[in-house]
Amino acid sequence: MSIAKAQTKERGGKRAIPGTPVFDGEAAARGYALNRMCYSFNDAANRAQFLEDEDGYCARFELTPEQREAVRNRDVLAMIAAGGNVYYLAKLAGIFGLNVQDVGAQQTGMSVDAFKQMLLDQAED
Amino acid sequence: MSIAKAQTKERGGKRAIPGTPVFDGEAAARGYALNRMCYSFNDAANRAQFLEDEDGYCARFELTPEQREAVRNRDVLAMIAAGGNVYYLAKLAGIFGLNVQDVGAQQTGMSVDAFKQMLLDQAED
Amino acid sequence: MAKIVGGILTSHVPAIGGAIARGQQNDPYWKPFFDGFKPVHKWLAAQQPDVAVMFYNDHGLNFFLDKMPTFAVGAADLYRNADEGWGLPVMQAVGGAQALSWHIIEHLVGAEFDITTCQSMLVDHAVMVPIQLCWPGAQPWPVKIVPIVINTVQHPLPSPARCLALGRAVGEALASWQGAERIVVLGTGGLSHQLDGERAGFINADYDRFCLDQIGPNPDAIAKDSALDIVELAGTQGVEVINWIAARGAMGADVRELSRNYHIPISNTAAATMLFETGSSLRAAA
Amino acid sequence: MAKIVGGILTSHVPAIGGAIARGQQNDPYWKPFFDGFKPVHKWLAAQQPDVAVMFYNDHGLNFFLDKMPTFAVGAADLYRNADEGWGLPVMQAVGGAQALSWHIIEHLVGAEFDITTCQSMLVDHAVMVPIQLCWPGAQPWPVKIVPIVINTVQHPLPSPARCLALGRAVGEALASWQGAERIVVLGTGGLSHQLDGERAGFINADYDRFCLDQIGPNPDAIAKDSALDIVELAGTQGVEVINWIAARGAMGADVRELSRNYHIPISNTAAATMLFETGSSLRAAA
Ligand SMILES: [Fe+3]
Ligand SMILES: [Fe+3]
Repeated sequence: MSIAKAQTKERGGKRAIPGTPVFDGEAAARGYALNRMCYSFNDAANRAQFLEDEDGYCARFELTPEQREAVRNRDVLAMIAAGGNVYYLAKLAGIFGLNVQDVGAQQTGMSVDAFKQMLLDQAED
Repeated sequence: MSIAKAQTKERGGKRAIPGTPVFDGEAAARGYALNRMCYSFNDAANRAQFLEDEDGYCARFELTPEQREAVRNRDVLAMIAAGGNVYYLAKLAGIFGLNVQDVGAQQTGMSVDAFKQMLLDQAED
Repeated sequence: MAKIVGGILTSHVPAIGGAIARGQQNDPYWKPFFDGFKPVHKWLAAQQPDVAVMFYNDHGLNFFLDKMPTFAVGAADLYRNADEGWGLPVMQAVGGAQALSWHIIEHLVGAEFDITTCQSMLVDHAVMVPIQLCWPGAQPWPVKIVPIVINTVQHPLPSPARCLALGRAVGEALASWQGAERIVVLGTGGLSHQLDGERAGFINADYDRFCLDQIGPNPDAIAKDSALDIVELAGTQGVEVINWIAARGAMGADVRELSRNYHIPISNTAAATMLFETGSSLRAAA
Repeated sequence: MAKIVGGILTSHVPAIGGAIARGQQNDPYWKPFFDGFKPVHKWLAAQQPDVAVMFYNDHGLNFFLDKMPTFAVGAADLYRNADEGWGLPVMQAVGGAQALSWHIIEHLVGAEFDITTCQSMLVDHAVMVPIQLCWPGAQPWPVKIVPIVINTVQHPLPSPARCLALGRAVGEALASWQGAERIVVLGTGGLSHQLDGERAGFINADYDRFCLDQIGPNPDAIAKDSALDIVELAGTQGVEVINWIAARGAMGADVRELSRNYHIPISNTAAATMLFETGSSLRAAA
């Protein structure tokens, strides 16, 4: 195959792919509380409880201060830095009414319209 | 190794070991409700609820009539025939105050004392 | 004797489920994707499979990090769908081909695949969206399923080569199944997309074309890369193509491509659909 | 560099936990079993391991049939014990060697073992009884653990040969771990016993002697039998000896037996304890 792989760097012996979180054991250990809270949002009653009392809900799941701050700021990159995994975070984003384009726009620093246009611009035909 | 294996028979293409339940997929599919109920007995509150209202508790876990009958009769071989697995059934036996010698005695048709003596008699020295 | 009639590979983007719920199949945004299923519908109507063996990844509905299997195989007689937290309607449950599940499990463990068996399991959009795409409006669903779940969430992921080997072992199990079922193999997920990080929105049409061209005749060419290679080439969620690789393995050595569709974008994803006839059905037709 | 100091193989019968809770170690019924730990205590006091890698089977505390892994590896920093339903006191939680867990997981998945990773996990008597036996009265427990769980509940079980291969792969991971820990390998369960069916109470001292004689110098001799062979030879729960086989694999090629104890009966079980010095510690002493 002729596709050249993007430049990768080693970081602490681990392969790093720019702009691309790899949810490995280290991230998972850091993020467990946050991901566990997000997993609970499969249940509508839990989503309602979170919306009613965000502080209490986050405290119940023992979020770290870094995780709590990231959730308070609806800051997806900070959630990922705190060990969040996007498969679980997507359920939290849903509570805030954010879809994956909104989340993508936030992470790339684009407007949502610009992010959507960027996606459309990748069409081949 | 010089140990001769006990005689085995084929039953429906599957290996049968006399007097020895093999908890395979067929047994597991048959026994799911009973095993699920028994798994719930890790929780003391559930054990108490079962003791308070055995009928209601069994109904809640949707035991099959065969399983319900076996539980009603405290009949371990019948529970196994209904798909029960001893790792889970042991938790139910615990509720009835039966230990593994009691359960062994019942299945082998011995008195508990005779079963215990049989175990002791297998000592080597 | 059971017969593997063919295979279907498709994206499973949740937004597709939303579009179906809203009846937007012919909207300009959606039509290029949904049109890709026309040959699939025609082929399914002719082939009438009874069972779908589905390779996919769970997205945090049935599995959490407390018990995250590399490979899981369902062994239930019914699989319920459930609320995933972002508003997709909950679909009708789908029946399980339970005896076939146990046959596959026996074969896989015998072949040294260390699977997790799931006698009760919720199935998410990665199962329900492809079923809706294949059998739109059908109630009850016309197939029973054997769900086979591959970890794409928690690294280390299984290597693509291991996924291909898993699929091939499933194919061996299907070939030795004595039931009369007509079996279709499904692989769901991909193609290139990335939801997270500063590279969110990444799509790699060149790599996707490579996958579309190779998955039929030469899946080993895709499977030779590591999972992290594919993360880099296809995006963090584009690695879901390992579900396609496993499904391709289960189709057997010889396949013939009957249709393909590729469209950018559906939501954040390069969406694709492929339909294959398998060697055994080719022989039957010959 | 980490060092594998040795290995301990022991039965984990729940009743042992009850005897410890009641302080019956010197009762005539129990003394022949507990005395087998005297050399283990002396050796542990000299070796001072920091980490125990424990191979065992769960008895329906952490795993149910909805998600039953063939092999599971813990990756938590703390493992709680809990009520199992038959009256054993709940023991103090034991710390997890979390970074080592992930190192092992990376190695195992890379070596094509399809493990389930468990970032939260309850540990049952198969962990807590051996820990109490090895470190009686110690609070907090002087070791952190890496729990590795093998399915002995739901057939098909992994083949004994696969369990030995798993253990050997864990041994490779330990050999490449760059931490400074002193590591002891534990395998718990067995020997021959059967709780269920008309053959309940079955014990096979001949087969147990074979296992005790071969597990050190020639574990492949035990691992060549199928899991069903071992069910027949050792009883339905005697098949827990596959935990011993895996643990033996993790000890490395060369071991020297330091002590052994075998006693019939403890509860329904032929109870046994073995202590091994490993090749690396032999070399260090030479
Ligand atoms: Fe997906
Ligand atoms: Fe046990």
